Amino acid sequence: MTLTYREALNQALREEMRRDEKVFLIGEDVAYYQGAFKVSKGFLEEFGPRRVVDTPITELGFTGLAIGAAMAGLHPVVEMMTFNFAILAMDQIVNNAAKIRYMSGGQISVPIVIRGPGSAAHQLGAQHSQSLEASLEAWFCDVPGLMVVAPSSPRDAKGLLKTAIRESNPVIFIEAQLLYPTKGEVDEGEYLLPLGVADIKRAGTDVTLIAYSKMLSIALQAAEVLAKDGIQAEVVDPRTLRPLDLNTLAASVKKTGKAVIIEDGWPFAGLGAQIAESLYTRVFDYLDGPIVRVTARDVPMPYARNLEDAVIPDVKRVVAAVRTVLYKK
Amino acid sequence: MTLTYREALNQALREEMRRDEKVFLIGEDVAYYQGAFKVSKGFLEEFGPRRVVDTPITELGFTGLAIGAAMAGLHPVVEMMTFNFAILAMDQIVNNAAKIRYMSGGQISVPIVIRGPGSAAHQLGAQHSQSLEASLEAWFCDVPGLMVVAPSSPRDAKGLLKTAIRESNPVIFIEAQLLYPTKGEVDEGEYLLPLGVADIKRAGTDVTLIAYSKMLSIALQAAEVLAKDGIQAEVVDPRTLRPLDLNTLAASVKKTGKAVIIEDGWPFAGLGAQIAESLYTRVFDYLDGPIVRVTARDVPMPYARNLEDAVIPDVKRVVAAVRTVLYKK
Amino acid sequence: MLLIRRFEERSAEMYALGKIGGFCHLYIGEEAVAVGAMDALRPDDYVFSSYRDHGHCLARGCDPKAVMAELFGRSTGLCKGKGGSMHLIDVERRFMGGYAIVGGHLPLAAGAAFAINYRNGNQIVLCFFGEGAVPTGACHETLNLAAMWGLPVLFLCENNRYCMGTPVERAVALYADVSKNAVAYGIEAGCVDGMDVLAVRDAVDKAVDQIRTNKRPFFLEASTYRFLGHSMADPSHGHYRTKSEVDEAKKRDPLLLLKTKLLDERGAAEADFTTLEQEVKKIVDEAVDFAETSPVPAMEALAEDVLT
Amino acid sequence: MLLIRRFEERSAEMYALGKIGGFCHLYIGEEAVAVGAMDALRPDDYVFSSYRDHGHCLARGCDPKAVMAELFGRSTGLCKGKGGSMHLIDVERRFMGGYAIVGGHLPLAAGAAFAINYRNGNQIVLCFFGEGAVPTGACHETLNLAAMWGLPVLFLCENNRYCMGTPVERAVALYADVSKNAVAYGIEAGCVDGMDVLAVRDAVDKAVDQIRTNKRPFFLEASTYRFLGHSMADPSHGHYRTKSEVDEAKKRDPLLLLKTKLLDERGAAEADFTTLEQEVKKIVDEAVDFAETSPVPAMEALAEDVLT
Ligand SMILES: Cc1ncc(C[n+]2csc(CCOP(=O)(O)OP(=O)(O)O)c2C)c(N)n1
Ligand SMILES: Cc1ncc(C[n+]2csc(CCOP(=O)(O)OP(=O)(O)O)c2C)c(N)n1
Ligand SMILES: [Mg+2]
Ligand SMILES: [Mg+2]
Repeated sequence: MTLTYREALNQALREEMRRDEKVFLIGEDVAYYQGAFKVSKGFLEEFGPRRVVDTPITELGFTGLAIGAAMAGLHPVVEMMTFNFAILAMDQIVNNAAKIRYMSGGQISVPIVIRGPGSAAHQLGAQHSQSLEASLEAWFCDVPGLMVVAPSSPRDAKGLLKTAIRESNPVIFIEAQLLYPTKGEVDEGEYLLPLGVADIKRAGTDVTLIAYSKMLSIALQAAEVLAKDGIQAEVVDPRTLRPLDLNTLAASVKKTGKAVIIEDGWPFAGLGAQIAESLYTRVFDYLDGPIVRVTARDVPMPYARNLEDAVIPDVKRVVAAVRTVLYKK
Repeated sequence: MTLTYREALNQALREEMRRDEKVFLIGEDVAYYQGAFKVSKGFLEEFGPRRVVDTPITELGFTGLAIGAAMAGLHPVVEMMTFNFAILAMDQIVNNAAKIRYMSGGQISVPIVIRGPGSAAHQLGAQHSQSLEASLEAWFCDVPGLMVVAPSSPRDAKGLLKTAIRESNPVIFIEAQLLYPTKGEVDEGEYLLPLGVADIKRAGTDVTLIAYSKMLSIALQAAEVLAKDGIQAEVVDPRTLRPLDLNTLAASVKKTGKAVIIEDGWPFAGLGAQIAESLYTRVFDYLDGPIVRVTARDVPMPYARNLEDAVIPDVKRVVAAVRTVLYKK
Repeated sequence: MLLIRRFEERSAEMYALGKIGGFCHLYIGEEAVAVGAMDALRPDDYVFSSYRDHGHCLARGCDPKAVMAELFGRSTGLCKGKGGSMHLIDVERRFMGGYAIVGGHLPLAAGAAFAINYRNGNQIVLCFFGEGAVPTGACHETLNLAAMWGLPVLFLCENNRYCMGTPVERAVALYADVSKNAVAYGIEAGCVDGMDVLAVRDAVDKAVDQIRTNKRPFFLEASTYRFLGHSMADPSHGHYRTKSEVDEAKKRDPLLLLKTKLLDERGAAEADFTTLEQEVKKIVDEAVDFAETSPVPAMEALAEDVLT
Repeated sequence: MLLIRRFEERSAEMYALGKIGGFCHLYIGEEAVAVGAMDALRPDDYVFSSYRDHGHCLARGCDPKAVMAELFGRSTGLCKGKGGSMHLIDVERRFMGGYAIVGGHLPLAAGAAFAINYRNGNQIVLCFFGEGAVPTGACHETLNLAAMWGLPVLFLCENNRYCMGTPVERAVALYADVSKNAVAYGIEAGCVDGMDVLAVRDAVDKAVDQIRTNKRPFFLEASTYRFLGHSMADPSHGHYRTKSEVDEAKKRDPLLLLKTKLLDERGAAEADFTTLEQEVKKIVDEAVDFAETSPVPAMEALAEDVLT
């Protein structure tokens, strides 16, 4: 079955809301407007305003409210209109959602999914674009008590979101704005995909490309370009960023001896630094040379299209990085 | 002259407020109460309530207000009662302080210092302790447009704070709660220390220990223990975390071939990952084996003293890490 | 009230001995609010509190042994020693916890109320907070949601006139009537003498009835005063308030007020109080003994309870 | 007003042609607020705005050429092409910028006002925001500070009845009188017909005078309506409002109201409007030409302006 990423998310959420009365959706414009990106299309009609809840612009307030509802036994799915705005809710997410279970000595769980589009769209400027969203990934990944998921395909989006909603821990589920309209094959019928398991999206022997979310397609395109030169890249998608499936990543790098990590966040203290550091620690002796990271440029996002294009990793930069690790020039 | 870390900060701030009428201090309980940790002792008396401003508990509001005042040409010093609470002001710091200069094409600068104690104290529990404060370092370091400073001694505290206040860019200045009462030598008279320059706190040849803020003293103590075994550790304090003085760090590691990074933040996606990754990239061929990180344990901070002690890096763990990199067992 | 008072006096001693660590915010002087308010609740109602939570926790009926053990950081503590003074949690009694970020628990309380409505329940949520939380964005975002969605929350503002060292006059614009902040959302509000436990009980009784019937939040301001410093690290007076102000306030000690009333109007005798003191002392002694003799958490506990 | 209207109509065309990218929030229907308000300001007063900032920027007298070039992302733009539609900034005119995080610029505006008082100046700060910003914590924390500290800010709430797809009734508890939110801080508040440019001018004039004299903030709600979708990505009607509602509102088009008044009461002639249209068309044509022929930013610009 071919679905868009958007439809896959819509199905996952719909199936889970049908399955479990405790699941509800809350966020800005999720009900009448059907979501800023139409992920909740048809939900108000099917589930009514009790379970599809529009909020005012109060990310701290409604995220905290959803956490409280989860503490009282419901299973909220919070939509961040975009993950940029989650920065206003960081206190609730980090100090409450992530820590309450520990602080209470295991008495209270916080089964909640916080989802919405992250990563850059086009020309939205410094306060609405990439840098921060992609960096929030790293920030969330830093926090024990959270799980962080970032699917790159419709199939993963559906299977992972369903699993996330069945988790009894807080899950940050980061979608990619530019992927919503993209299509892909999705399994027939109901299926779940496990959190914490990476996926080899393309097998190869010469170099390992590690990428997730929107950057995965850049990695796959780069792999095609490289294949024409006889270079077989293995493309690994961690899918879950915390906990990271280091075993799968390390096995690939052990095999190829070379790795390139692609991310669209800021370079300094981005998630790629941790992925690289983990790999160095695990497979240092198998590495032919340093791992190379391809990241966004170290600037706030500029508006002008030509500058913006230069900020975000593209196929050319990935191919160049691969050539660097291959020839160590 | 011997001063405590607290007195050094008090002097720096006082000298700068005397020097420049545009500098003022704002935060919770900074005036009448003289600061939760008494850093602004005597300020209300000397400078009056116009320049020493108590605020209600509204970190987002008063930090944003200070940023606005900086945009209009003043030079605010914002005190976070502790850096835990800065999580509520992240939107203002990241989306406004850090980005306005870029968004405006260079028209507006935001000369502001945001300072206060970070890193763990004792038994403050999950919402008031370490994990987050130390991790906020990594989060701030991620953001282009910010500078991040974390002094480890009275001398550095004074010299760096004075420089930070003369910067025309936003500076995050992270003090260490447990260092306030510690004493050290401070230069006579007025002096400035440059941002972006690391400091070799102890020379050595066998292994490089990288540590800052409160962890520096742990590193120095570990170096003493190691010296008894004939192992000469070089202890490097980055002092400024963004921009990081990679040259000094790399030169040391090039010389020793071995590195241990000590930080009291959470391990996954902490700043140490970036420091390690930068070093691997820069001096891969000089490294005898993987860099080892000593970090806080990957849990929210527990209250019980014995558990808390197990969370934060101590001398024993640092010494053990050094033995690992030395013998590669 | 007496239990809370004596329990905390002993906690202060234990703190001085280094048996209790970290921040420790005592509730001494404010006991009437917790005791009066809790009396109006059913066992299935929810309670949320701030870091100044010992009194609320005990008034809700949590075991003083487990509370003291938590303060000692022992494995038998209410939260296995992981929460500490500021994060007392007892789910069985629907005591949903103390929280240390000022204002941060108000959205949580609204969320529990949301869950009640979602399930068509008729419980209510009692949410304690200091007047220092009133200016926070978290408070206002919550009040707006609670008002719009008809959430059954009693917002109980314990106005002890100081946010740490900052008097309410320099924290809240309309400080003379903090409850004005609720009126802007169309939330019904009232004020009560927080030193008079019976007055608190009556006011809360009425408010809770109204909430259960109308499914609307209510904002109650209780005027109170803390007799000690902000936390154990803080002297009771000094830079921000005078000794005479504190002494003046102590004349209206809630325990004294109640005692006088019981003696004068309800026919109680001095002897009754002696007996009560003895009973309470026994409970507190046992709590300290229990804490003292309980083991510290095992090292394996460190990594437990992060995820399910 | 006509310039803003025609400028934005042309912007919409340019957006359709792909010359302008990103989000683009048009102000069509709301022009009277910006124009009426700006008239009351001095050149040394400060202005802050949200992402819907084209109208405010032009009304403040910023060069239409530089504004259009910014929308095109050219190096000659107001912010060298780095800010874009949502972040128009012109420091020379003390137009301190459009901001894209709802509510996020209110504290900045208060900060500029703080700086004015700090220096003993008598400028004021005009801060525009939508009614969607009213429930945000940022708004309330700011109102409280502004009230307590006597900050000279005019909080000008442009209530166009929708926060994207959410009607104000589902965003603000006391939606019928949004300015109630200010009264809770003791801030004087008023309401004005935002479609009537002369009424806006009068109301703002009065408010600004009062602010300068009393050194107190003021909260003014202007009732208005946006004729188009929330942004270029959004249809003008559909899921959240009906075509007939929009058509009804258009009968009170601020340009129409003013024109009628000028024709009926001030002796203007149709011909005057024809001339005006021509003049405005010329300005807009020139702006588009200028933008079109300006270079895109050089690659070196990418890393510039991050730090000083
Ligand atoms: C967001 C936040 N900022 C600052 C603090 C530090 N702090 C702890 S208690 C307190 C004062 C709170 O006063 P109030 O709400 O009146 O409660 P009280 O202590 O009087 O019970 C402050 C500033 C905090 N815990 N959280
Ligand atoms: C904090 C935050 N949350 C969400 C958004 C997304 N968003 C952009 S505009 C908008 C609606 C704002 O409505 P209003 O304040 O009334 O202004 P209007 O668009 O009507 O001018 C929303 C939800 C945002 N920009 N910032
Ligand atoms: Mg108080
Ligand atoms: Mg609106």
